[in-house]
Amino acid sequence: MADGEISRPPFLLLKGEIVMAYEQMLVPVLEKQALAKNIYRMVLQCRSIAQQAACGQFVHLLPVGCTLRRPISICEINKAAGTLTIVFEVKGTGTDALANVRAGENVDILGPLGHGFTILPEAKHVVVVGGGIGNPPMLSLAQVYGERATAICGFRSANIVTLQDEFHASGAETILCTDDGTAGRQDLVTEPLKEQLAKGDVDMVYACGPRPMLKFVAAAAKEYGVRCEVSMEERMGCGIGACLVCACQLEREGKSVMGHVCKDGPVFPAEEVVW
Amino acid sequence: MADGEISRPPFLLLKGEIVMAYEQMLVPVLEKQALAKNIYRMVLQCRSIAQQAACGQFVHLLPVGCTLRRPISICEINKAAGTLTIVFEVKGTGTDALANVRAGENVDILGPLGHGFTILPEAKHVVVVGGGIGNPPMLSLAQVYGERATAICGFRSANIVTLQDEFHASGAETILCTDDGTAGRQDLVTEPLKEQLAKGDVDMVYACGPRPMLKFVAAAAKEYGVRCEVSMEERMGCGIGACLVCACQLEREGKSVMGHVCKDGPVFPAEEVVW
Amino acid sequence: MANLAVNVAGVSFKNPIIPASGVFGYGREYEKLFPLSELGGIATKGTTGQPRPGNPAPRIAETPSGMLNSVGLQNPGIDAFLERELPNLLTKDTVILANIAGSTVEECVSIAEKLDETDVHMIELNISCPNVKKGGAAFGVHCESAEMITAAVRKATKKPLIVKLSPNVTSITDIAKAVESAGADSVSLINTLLGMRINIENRRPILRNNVGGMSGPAVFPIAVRMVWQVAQAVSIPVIGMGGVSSGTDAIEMMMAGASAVQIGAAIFTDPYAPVRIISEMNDWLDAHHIASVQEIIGTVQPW
Amino acid sequence: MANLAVNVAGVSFKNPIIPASGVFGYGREYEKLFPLSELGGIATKGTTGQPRPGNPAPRIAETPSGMLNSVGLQNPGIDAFLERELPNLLTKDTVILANIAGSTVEECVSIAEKLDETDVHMIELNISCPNVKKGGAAFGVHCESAEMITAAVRKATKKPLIVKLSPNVTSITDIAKAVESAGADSVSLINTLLGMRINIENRRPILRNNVGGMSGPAVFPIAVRMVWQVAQAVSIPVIGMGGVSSGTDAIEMMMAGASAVQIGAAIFTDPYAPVRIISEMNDWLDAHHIASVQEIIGTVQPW
Ligand SMILES: Cc1cc2nc3c(=O)[nH]c(=O)nc-3n(C[C@H](O)[C@H](O)[C@H](O)COP(=O)(O)OP(=O)(O)OC[C@H]3O[C@@H](n4cnc5c(N)ncnc54)[C@H](O)[C@@H]3O)c2cc1C
Ligand SMILES: Cc1cc2nc3c(=O)[nH]c(=O)nc-3n(C[C@H](O)[C@H](O)[C@H](O)COP(=O)(O)OP(=O)(O)OC[C@H]3O[C@@H](n4cnc5c(N)ncnc54)[C@H](O)[C@@H]3O)c2cc1C
Ligand SMILES: Cc1cc2nc3c(=O)[nH]c(=O)nc-3n(C[C@H](O)[C@H](O)[C@H](O)COP(=O)(O)O)c2cc1C
Ligand SMILES: Cc1cc2nc3c(=O)[nH]c(=O)nc-3n(C[C@H](O)[C@H](O)[C@H](O)COP(=O)(O)O)c2cc1C
Ligand code: FES
Ligand code: FES
Repeated sequence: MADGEISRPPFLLLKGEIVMAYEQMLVPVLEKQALAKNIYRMVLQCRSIAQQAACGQFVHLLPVGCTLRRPISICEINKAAGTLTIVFEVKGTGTDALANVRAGENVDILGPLGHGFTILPEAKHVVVVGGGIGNPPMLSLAQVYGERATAICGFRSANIVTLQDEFHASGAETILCTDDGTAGRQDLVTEPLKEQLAKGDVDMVYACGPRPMLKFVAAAAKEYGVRCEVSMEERMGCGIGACLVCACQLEREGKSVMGHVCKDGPVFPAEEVVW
Repeated sequence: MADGEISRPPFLLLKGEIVMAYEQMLVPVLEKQALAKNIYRMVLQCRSIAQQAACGQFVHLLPVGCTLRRPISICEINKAAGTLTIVFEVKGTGTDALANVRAGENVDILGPLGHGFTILPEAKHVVVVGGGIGNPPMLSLAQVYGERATAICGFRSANIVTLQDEFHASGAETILCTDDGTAGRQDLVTEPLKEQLAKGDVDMVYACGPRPMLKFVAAAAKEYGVRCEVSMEERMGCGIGACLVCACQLEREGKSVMGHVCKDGPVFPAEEVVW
Repeated sequence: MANLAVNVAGVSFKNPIIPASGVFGYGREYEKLFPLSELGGIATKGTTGQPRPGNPAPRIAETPSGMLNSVGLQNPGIDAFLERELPNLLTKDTVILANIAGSTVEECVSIAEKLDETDVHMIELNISCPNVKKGGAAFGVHCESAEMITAAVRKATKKPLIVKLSPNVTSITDIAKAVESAGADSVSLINTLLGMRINIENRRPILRNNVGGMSGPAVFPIAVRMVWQVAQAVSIPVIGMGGVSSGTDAIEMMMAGASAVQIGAAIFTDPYAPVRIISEMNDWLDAHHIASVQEIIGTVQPW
Repeated sequence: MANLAVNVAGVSFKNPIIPASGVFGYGREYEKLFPLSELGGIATKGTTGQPRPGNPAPRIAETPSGMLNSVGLQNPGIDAFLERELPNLLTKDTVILANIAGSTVEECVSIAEKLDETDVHMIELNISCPNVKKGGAAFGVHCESAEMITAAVRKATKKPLIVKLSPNVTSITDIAKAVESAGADSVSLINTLLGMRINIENRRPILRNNVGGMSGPAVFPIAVRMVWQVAQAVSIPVIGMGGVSSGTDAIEMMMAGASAVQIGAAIFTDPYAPVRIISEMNDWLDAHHIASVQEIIGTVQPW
């Protein structure tokens, strides 16, 4: 455990060894910045969680005053520094409380959670597609694949365009689109995606963003017969697969099954999702 | 309104003039110190509330995260500076939250409230008796009467003795008692009180402290035929007399009546209290 | 500026916000903070036939996002109310809802008869106070007694009659239908939920009355559910309350089916709560280009 | 170290803390955080005769100091439970309470018969889920149906039988007495209170099921009151739950009359809640020089 991290107190009665797949602890915020109006970036020092974290997983944060935790995707994983970066948008009371945490203060984290993206070590070309606040989790993928990745970053408008320097720094070819043309191409992400797919060399498409976008991305990948994984959202309770709150309808081997976003996901093969 | 104080926003619909007997606003904490373990002193900048405040009145503070306000007596009134001093002990969640407010931050205040002590401008000698956290409200009386006052300050033990410099500075003769003799006289406050009463020149006794102490003080004053006022406590809702939550049994002109600590009190003539 | 006016049982309110019975006294104390004419209406403290001293203190306890109270209907009695309070209230340019809290049918009827001769705008018959008992249970928890007392009071007055319902029941819609059939012009809900807290240090209930009524933000989801169910079950207007503490809460309550909204515990947290909520409702409606608050009543679309 | 052991209906628990049905699955996920043997017991997710997919999402909403859920009894069915989950749970050195949630008497009886042949320690019959309906109302809201289903399940098993009660009733003591007379060995309460939240932007209920069960700290005072009332009304032991989130909450629940305490929503806020609460209870007892937690059960002194 690194300096400043507070793992659970050794409960009086706690005996025996546990192999932890995830942990809950209080960890310090090393950096906090506003990237755009209502969009914040935070670097958390959490060595053991960072050690275990994989692209596409999420952390479950408890904002002060809330009963329920808030799931936030991991944006960057720095195993050497023992840090995770997250980027979130203020939507309601919980994310607002998180945005009020200052650098140096602690946040209550449970993670890493969920089933992340499948990394193909041999892949020659992958496309990562982010829409709005769905862009941050794509960054860790871009960082894994570097020049082998094409990152398509879609936003509504220039004022919420974020993380472009980081995407460029990852080495990925980065294509910026906005709905209103105020930055980059005026296009939906599916246009540049189809251009990439048309090249015929794409091994995998990864996507995170609004559900309608994911649906179009999945359809495009299917059209070109390319494997596709999407990151889904659902309201959560436990975040670890026990309470069955985060249900989502899946189709597996022709059968309809009830999956759970926190454990079976948040990343699903696009063909399993019932749109 | 002084700098830093935030009175209520001018509600869109609010028209017409109101003569305020009390106000609710956000006011800055100018100073905060721990006087003893779990006992804090705070100076609040609240010009208009200080202007109207009188000895024995209280303010109703809303700690962050609480549904109900917490009544705290006024300890010092500085009309020139536009400040009020309060001293409080951490007892539960609300006072704990108050204790976490830092100098420079705001607190939500409603005040000044209640019916304070009767000041006798012509009095030659008054005795003010405080027990434990009942001492702070006695300070403002000592400051009004100066050398005409004898202040009897009772505490359980030396480690919670507070405000002695301030009592001395007020000019009042100050007698310190502790239950265990670790500071001042080892005596209950009623011993020095009886000594003072025996002098025959006391015009009024004022007291604030635990109920059993108040009862003995009232009995002693009665024995010597001296007028006595006591400050009572009860759990509160509105704090202004509307909700009837803070009921206390009183006897007025031989009849039993239901009084309310927030409006009829917190200061009552000792003979009205049904012990 | 959206149009905030609503109409409940033929009575016009300038806006839907009404401080709830019991938290606002007769308005004198809050009038020192804001003009009572800002309010849609005022529900007065529950009135009994004779003066009542209420329960012994402590009468209040804090709970997570809420509170318990056991005031127990302390009030000066109907005659003092009519003489000392009502005339003053009627000058305030706001709708006055006189809340009746008798413990027998005769007592309620006699109070209603006296109110009928005044200029009070509406009567709110409280059949739900956890402390008003008749044969071991409040009138409001059984359909028969709820119907019976409503019918009796209905006969005693021509004033618009609101019946205030208890949430401590298996089916609040059954009770609502019973009082509707007995002639109520409106129902208001919810009164408080019965709760208890214990001081574990002295092993005594915090409230001297052992149990008390829970209200405040904690109960809001229960209130929204009950208002939604009742609004679908009856055709008389519903006045919603229970945990409303912001303009968006009030909007939510109205979308669930409330024609007006009462504010209780929130006023302890913020003495300006009623006027703040009116202002916040107006802001929300303006931001959403909704011309009149009436347009949102009962508009929730169930899945 | 205080003695934390309790006994409920003849079953010994090493401590009184039991994760509540529905929040803990079958323990597999929390076992990655702490050993299940730390717990007094585990109440398993409600089991039905056949696998059930549950309600559509969203199934959860936050409320002030609480939450609503509408999971709707998603579970793999009794046969999968017996085959895949129970054997593993029985190796964990903690008391297993198998929660039954059938929607007909026959279904409950058949599940109980199957459980009777296993080594499960106790059966908790849930007659209170707001989603399990029989002729329009849950079994648990009427004395007759509560008594009838309890008696039927009683005949089907020799296992200690706990009946889990609904708070959405006029008189929970009447229901408790009915199930006691029908042979229940214990009652557990409270299940969730029916509530609703609306997204005012799209005018839709937040839960896809429109309404859901409220739990968490907000309901704690209601749960304490009901546990206190029921503990006085019946002579079988009471298992208390509803909003317990700290060691002192658990102590308060036990002083109100609970012999053991279940933990629901608190585990979402803090996944270590059950073990933290055990530890906090121990600290409180030690600080108060109380040798055994059994000494505090039902010790509240009403005024
Ligand atoms: C796996 C996963 C990863 C996510 N990653 C990110 C991220 O990297 N950055 C980011 O900005 N947002 C992310 N989200 C969405 C984020 O969780 C919600 O915006 C947030 O929970 C809203 O909380 P709030 O208190 O601000 O809003 P409120 O509306 O006040 O929240 C009320 C309740 O609803 C839940 N809720 C509301 N919206 C969502 C939602 N879209 N998804 C899940 N729960 C919701 C909250 O968690 C809370 O329980 C992610 C969601 C999931 C499921
Ligand atoms: C008129 C008046 C003046 C007071 N002046 C002071 C003062 O100058 N300094 C000081 O330290 N304390 C003072 N008190 C007591 C102070 O109000 C309580 O200690 C405080 O409210 C406890 O709040 P809590 O959240 O810490 O405790 P909790 O036990 O968590 O409070 C729970 C609820 O009980 C109420 N409550 C608990 N104890 C009391 C009490 N003794 N009196 C009233 N309400 C109570 C709280 O306000 C709250 O609503 C005064 C009380 C009154 C009535
Ligand atoms: C201190 C207090 C006193 C109350 N007295 C009465 C009363 O006399 N008559 C009545 O009908 N309701 C009374 N109530 C109930 C409220 O009018 C209201 O129904 C309830 O508090 C729910 O609303 P809230 O959650 O906004 O507080 C009282 C509530 C409180 C908090
Ligand atoms: C997500 C969730 C699922 C639940 N599922 C069940 C269930 O299957 N069977 C049952 O008897 N109770 C179920 N409950 C109710 C809890 O067991 C418990 O009675 C209730 O939540 C009150 O406790 P709490 O306030 O500590 O959450 C569920 C509760 C939650 C929050
Ligand atoms: S959030 Fe509990 S199972 Fe997914
Ligand atoms: S606290 Fe409301 S009347 Fe005193």
